[in-house]
Amino acid sequence: MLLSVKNLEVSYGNIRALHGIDFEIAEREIITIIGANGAGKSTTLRAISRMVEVGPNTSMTCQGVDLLKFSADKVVSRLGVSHVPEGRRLFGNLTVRENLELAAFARKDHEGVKKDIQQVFEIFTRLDERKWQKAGTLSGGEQQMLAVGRAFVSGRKLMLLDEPSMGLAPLLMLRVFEALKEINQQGTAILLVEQNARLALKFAQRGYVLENGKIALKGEAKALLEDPEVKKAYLGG
Amino acid sequence: MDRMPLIISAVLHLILLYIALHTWSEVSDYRNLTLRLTLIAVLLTLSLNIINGYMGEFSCSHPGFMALGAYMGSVFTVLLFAKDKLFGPALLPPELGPYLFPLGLIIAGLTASVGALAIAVPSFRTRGDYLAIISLAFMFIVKSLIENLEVVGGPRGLSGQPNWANLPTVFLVTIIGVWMINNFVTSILGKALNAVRDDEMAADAMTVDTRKTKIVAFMFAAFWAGVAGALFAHVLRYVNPGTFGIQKLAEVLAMVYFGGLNSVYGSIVGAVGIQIMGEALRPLELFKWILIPTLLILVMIYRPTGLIAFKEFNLKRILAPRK
Amino acid sequence: MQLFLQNLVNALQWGSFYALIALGYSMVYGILMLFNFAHGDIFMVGAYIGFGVATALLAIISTSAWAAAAPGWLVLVLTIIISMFLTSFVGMIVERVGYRPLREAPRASAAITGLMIGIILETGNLALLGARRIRFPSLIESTTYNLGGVYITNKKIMIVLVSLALMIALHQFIKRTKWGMAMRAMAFDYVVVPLMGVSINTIAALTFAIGSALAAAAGILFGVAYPVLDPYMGIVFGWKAFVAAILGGRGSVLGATLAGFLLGFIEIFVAMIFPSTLRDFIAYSIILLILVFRPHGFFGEPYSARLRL
Amino acid sequence: ADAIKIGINAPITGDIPKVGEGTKYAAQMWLADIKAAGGIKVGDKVFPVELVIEDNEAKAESAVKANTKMITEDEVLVIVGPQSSKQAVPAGEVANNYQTPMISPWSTNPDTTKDRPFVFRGCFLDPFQGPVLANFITKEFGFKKAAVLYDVASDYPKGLAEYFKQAWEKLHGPGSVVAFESFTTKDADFSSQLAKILNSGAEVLFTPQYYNEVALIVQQAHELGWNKPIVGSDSWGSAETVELCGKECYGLFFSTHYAAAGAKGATKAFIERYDKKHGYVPDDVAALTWDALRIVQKAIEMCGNITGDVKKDRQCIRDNMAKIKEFEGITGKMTFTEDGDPIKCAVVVKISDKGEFEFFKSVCP
Amino acid sequence: MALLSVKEMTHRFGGLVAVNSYNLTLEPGQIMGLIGPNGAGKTTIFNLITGIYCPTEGKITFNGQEITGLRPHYIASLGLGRTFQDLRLWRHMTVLEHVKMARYSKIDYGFTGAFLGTPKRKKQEAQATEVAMSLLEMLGVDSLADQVVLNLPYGAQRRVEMARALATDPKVLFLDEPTVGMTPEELSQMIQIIRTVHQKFGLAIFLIEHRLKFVMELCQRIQTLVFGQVIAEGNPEEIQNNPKVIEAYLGEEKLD
Ligand SMILES: Nc1ncnc2c1ncn2[C@@H]1O[C@H](COP(=O)(O)OP(=O)(O)OP(=O)(O)O)[C@@H](O)[C@H]1O
Ligand SMILES: Nc1ncnc2c1ncn2[C@@H]1O[C@H](COP(=O)(O)OP(=O)(O)OP(=O)(O)O)[C@@H](O)[C@H]1O
Ligand SMILES: CC(C)C[C@H](N)C(=O)O
Ligand SMILES: [Mg+2]
Ligand SMILES: [Mg+2]
Repeated sequence: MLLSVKNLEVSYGNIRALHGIDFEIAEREIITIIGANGAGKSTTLRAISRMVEVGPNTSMTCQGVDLLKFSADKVVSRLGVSHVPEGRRLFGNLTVRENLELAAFARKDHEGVKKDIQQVFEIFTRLDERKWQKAGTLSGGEQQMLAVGRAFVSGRKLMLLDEPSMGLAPLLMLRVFEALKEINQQGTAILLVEQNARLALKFAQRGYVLENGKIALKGEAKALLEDPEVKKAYLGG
Repeated sequence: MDRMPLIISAVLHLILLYIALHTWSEVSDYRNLTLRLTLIAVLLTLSLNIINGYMGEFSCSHPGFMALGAYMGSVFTVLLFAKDKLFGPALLPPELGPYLFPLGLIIAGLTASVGALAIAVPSFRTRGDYLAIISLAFMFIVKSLIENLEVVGGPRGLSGQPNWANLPTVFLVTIIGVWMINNFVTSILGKALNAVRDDEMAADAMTVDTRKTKIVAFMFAAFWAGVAGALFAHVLRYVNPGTFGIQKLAEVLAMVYFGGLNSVYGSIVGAVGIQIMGEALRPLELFKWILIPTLLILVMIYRPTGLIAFKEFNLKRILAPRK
Repeated sequence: MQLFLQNLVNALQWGSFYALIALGYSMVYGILMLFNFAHGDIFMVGAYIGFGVATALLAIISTSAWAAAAPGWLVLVLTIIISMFLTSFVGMIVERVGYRPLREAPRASAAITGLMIGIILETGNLALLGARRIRFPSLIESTTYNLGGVYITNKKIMIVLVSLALMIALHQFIKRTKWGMAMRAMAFDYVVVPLMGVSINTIAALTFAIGSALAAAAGILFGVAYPVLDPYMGIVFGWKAFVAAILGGRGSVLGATLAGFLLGFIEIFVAMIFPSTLRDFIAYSIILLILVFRPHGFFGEPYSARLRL
Repeated sequence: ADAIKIGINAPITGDIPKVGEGTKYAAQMWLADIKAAGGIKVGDKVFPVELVIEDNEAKAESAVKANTKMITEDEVLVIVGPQSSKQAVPAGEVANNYQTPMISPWSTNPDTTKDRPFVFRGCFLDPFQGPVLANFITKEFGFKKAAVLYDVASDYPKGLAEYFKQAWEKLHGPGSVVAFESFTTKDADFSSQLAKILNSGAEVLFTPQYYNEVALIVQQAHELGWNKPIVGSDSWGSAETVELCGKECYGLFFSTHYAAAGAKGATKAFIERYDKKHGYVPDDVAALTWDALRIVQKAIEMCGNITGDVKKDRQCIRDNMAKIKEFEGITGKMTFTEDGDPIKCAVVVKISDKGEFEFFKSVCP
Repeated sequence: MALLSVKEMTHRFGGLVAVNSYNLTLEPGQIMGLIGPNGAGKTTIFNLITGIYCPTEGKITFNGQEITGLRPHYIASLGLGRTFQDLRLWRHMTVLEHVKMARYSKIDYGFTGAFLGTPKRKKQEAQATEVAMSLLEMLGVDSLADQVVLNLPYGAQRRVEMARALATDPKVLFLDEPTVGMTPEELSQMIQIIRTVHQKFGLAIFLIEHRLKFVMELCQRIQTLVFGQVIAEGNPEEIQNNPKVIEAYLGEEKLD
């Protein structure tokens, strides 16, 4: 297993957001976690990338080592787990290129970095044209591409994606997902969190349904798409 | 509880409080002085909390407002009612003085309010850090202005204020101040400060007149700072411009943030706490100034918005019989 | 004309200090969004450390024969380098105890912490070294050149040059290196910085270290120009640097530099033209007016960061 | 018998801690003497003495608070301090209101004692010092045009600068003070003002500044090409002046309360004793504090009886203090005027080539 | 006469033309939709009409009165209520305080009332509370009245924002992506809510959305904006089949 999470618990102050969930991801796999607002999807991703503290009984292993031993920046630089946060969060004052270079901050293989950045520009040709533009002035879709590109450069084992479709026009959304497919084919496992459950389940191989901080359902993505409960609650009848 | 008894009960409690304070301060004039300065600090802290806590601006101008009030109040009383080196004999019979003293305080407050326009107007266009600098500049301007005004003694200061700021007066003014400020911050006009702080654009879109809100906040806060300044001048019976500088600023800021933002309680606790610590730790001499800051740092670390932040001052709840 | 030129020279030197201190201030302010009210006192500590280092170096020189040949400027350069290094640790300690625990807290709280750390540094100095003021050793012989009635000293030239060199070095560091890039990124949105594999703590500590090192350099240059040190010497500089850093616009090296020099120029020239009692009054009125008409400083973004509550 | 309590109001922290230190050390030396003698002998009883030292943080309001505390809480009989006029003027008001005798050793501003029967001082006044210096410069150098550089935000320099200007213009006509330049407390760069002064054609620069600023002013003046005399006032009278200023200050003159170098008799004994204990020559403030305490001691002794009734004892001490005639202090002979000011001679001191304060001449009223 | 009309409105940010010659007529009670790719200038149009920005060119009239360049709080008090794309709630205020705050312009107890607490103030505050509570009830969040919004789930926050906008007594309601981040279930609830308030208050509604299902179901007319320019305007049917719209915005495959 690439990543396996056991009994993940997270609290914000005295509000418990996740009540002990388990899941795992294999190499090169695409899985998705769907759920309503506030179900705890983003929290799950934040827990993996060590942006929030987890409860005492939680255990997470990544590529066989204890993930909890790493700090947030080391999860990226040592374990190759990258995270595309909710709302993109680009560095608007840096240029497109600088955003990508920063993502390679901890990497020592300069040749590799160069190659990866080049590849990002190949996947997202729009970004290539805008290399020297400040990221803050990109349109929403371009920003999402750059956010994905950044994660592509910073870590290639596993990519955590938090609602990449949010606020994107339908056309752009498709383009981003096509790129994600391509990245996956190059060997990166993907953990996708989405509001847009239909899209997510079409895209992923397996899925988990999160409800109020607990896993309510899990299974093959195709099966979930057909599941009447899921249909009713998340796919709009 | 219905209305009348609440007022009566409040008044009774205040009388009790006054009696307690009075008795305590009878022991020595030093206690009396400390008490009066503490009450003034409460007023000052609370008025700063209106801007820094309720409206969320980092204003550094309070010593300036205080100075305006202190000087205006002093000029009023000294010119009219006291024989003095600077202004010569009293213009009005000094017996009248104590009755007109409240008028003097109001004039002092209003002067500070007018001064506050110098910050309120720029605050339409800029916020946060830049406004902090504007307010800091204002403070330096006021200080330098007074230093250059020979009529009020320049850097040498102004003395000879009549001894009218006795404990009952200071107590009463502080109570009125706390009451009015509390009234204000619980009204919709006052809550608008919070709205402007948390999201100005949303406030605007929800019909809140943000400019009016800012002007009122600055002027109202400055008014009480001015009143506090005038009281301060009459308690010490001497003021000089040097008093209203960076040190004073650090002091009030510490009180506001120590006690707690956006909270009437907090300001009372902050002002009283720091004032008492300052006096009680006198024997430590130098080390007092290591201990108090350390304490404040700890408060900031463990309670970043201050000891009692975001707590509404609810008279009913305080006075209601506890079950 | 001659008076004007003389004052121009003076203003350059005076502005260098403001600019150099404002830079350190602006680093912390721009990147961590903190009002580091302790910065003025770090400048003071830097000057004292410089004093200690210089005294020690002079002692070494006086005892060993081979070192006695060391020229004054070498001692000065060594003093600056060693003190910058040492003071950067002071900055890192301040960050560690005073600011790191408050990273999630409202900015104003951190400002208060800074204020308090400043008081502790001042009082600590007083407690440690006693009430006497200290004379900074004169490391280089002062020579005065008379250029057509304008007096320039070698110290003045040196101070302006060293300051400019440090400013350019900082600018290059921030623009060209990946550390600088990380700092700029952090200035924009520090929450997601770890997701790039960059440790926030490292960058924050580095920021403080650089800021403090600059303050130390300023402290030593100050000691060379105005050789009287006292524990409260940093207060006024701290607040003026605060003014300059923000006037320059958030996180802008160029802005802070310009604003620092501007402040120096205003002070010197106002005193030249007007009665000098009115200096503060006029100088701050000018600043107030600048901000009224340019509400975001020189290079500030059109939004100003709110106090997070 | 109950101990006699004496309050000391001194700036232990704040801007001028050195002054606080000198005050404290002098007071402790005095106390040690008293202790050795078992106390102060009043009439036929010997009273132990207790010092209450309060820090005024070099702030006016703290000085007021400290005085109120010592008077009403500690019930001291008499207060020595505060030192600088900034604190002494407001604090004197408190002492006078509470009818507690107070003597400020060092405050030279007239307002400190004016119309305050309970307030005394141990030094001469600025209206005296200003003309002394003006006359001295005129006689000694024969100059006609003077420049003044002073801190406008601090009452002592500002007051003295003005008295000097008055006196100078009286001697040489209006406009003879060709530059009257100011700065603000904590400034370190005076180049702009000095450039103006250089340009004004002044023949001498008078600067009534504290010792730390003296060093900077003198050095910067020299760097700007000033090579004429610079004259100072009693605020220069600290060992630190030379320590901070170094060679730059050699050969300059200032007026003060006593000259340490070449002192004789009791003054010399005091200096040596202080130096031995604390490792430096005492500043004038320490000497004046010493004198003030001895005046207090004398007044207490003259009382003949300490009743334990604080009010009565205070009145008695005040009355006797006012009566003191020809008191032989280490800073000169003192007799108080109506206002409680001693008529004392000023000393003009030259900073020698060894950096010592050399007695140059003495000017008596 | 139209309730709200915008004529030839243009807005530039520096060199960028964010909105170009934009026209709009909105009749009372009409529900109008605005769609378009990210960055097309939709939010900017809202900000221009509600006075947050002042248009570079053009004229906006509401109820026969020209409102171009007036201050936003005044425009809002005339009857233009809105919500924000990125939920602009006041972090430290309770739900009830939010809604009461929107009654600001309806309050006239003045400073005497604010400082001294007159009976008039008591009465008006009580009225405001009453109005607020009834709105909260209508949106099903009355049980949260005393909670600070920061701690509420997202869906509840959206409702609070809606209640707040309604409390200004709007005649036109501007909704900027009201369903961002909602599940289909929540989405249908939101449709219900919008229908209810539309009927109950007889509001005109102008809304921005990316969720086509939502737009098509609610709106009577739709404008499509691309690069600050309206490329198509019509009823849902026409828009869905307009080739220009498909090319620039919808794409070939229709999702959702
Ligand atoms: N910083 C925070 N402080 C307090 N509570 C939080 C914080 N972040 C999230 N929560 C709470 O934790 C729960 C889970 O939130 P999370 O953001 O993980 O949900 P989500 O499934 O990603 O929702 P969305 O679809 O809105 O992104 C929610 O109840 C939320 O209110
Ligand atoms: N204050 C501003 N200053 C400069 N440019 C701005 C500003 N606000 C918006 N823009 C630019 O104007 C264009 C239109 O932005 P707007 O927010 O109106 O788009 P939108 O249609 O609402 O997009 P989305 O669907 O992503 O919300 C964008 O290119 C944006 O970058
Ligand atoms: C500077 C010192 C000599 C004190 C001065 N005499 C004063 O009155 O403040
Ligand atoms: Mg989420
Ligand atoms: Mg938008």
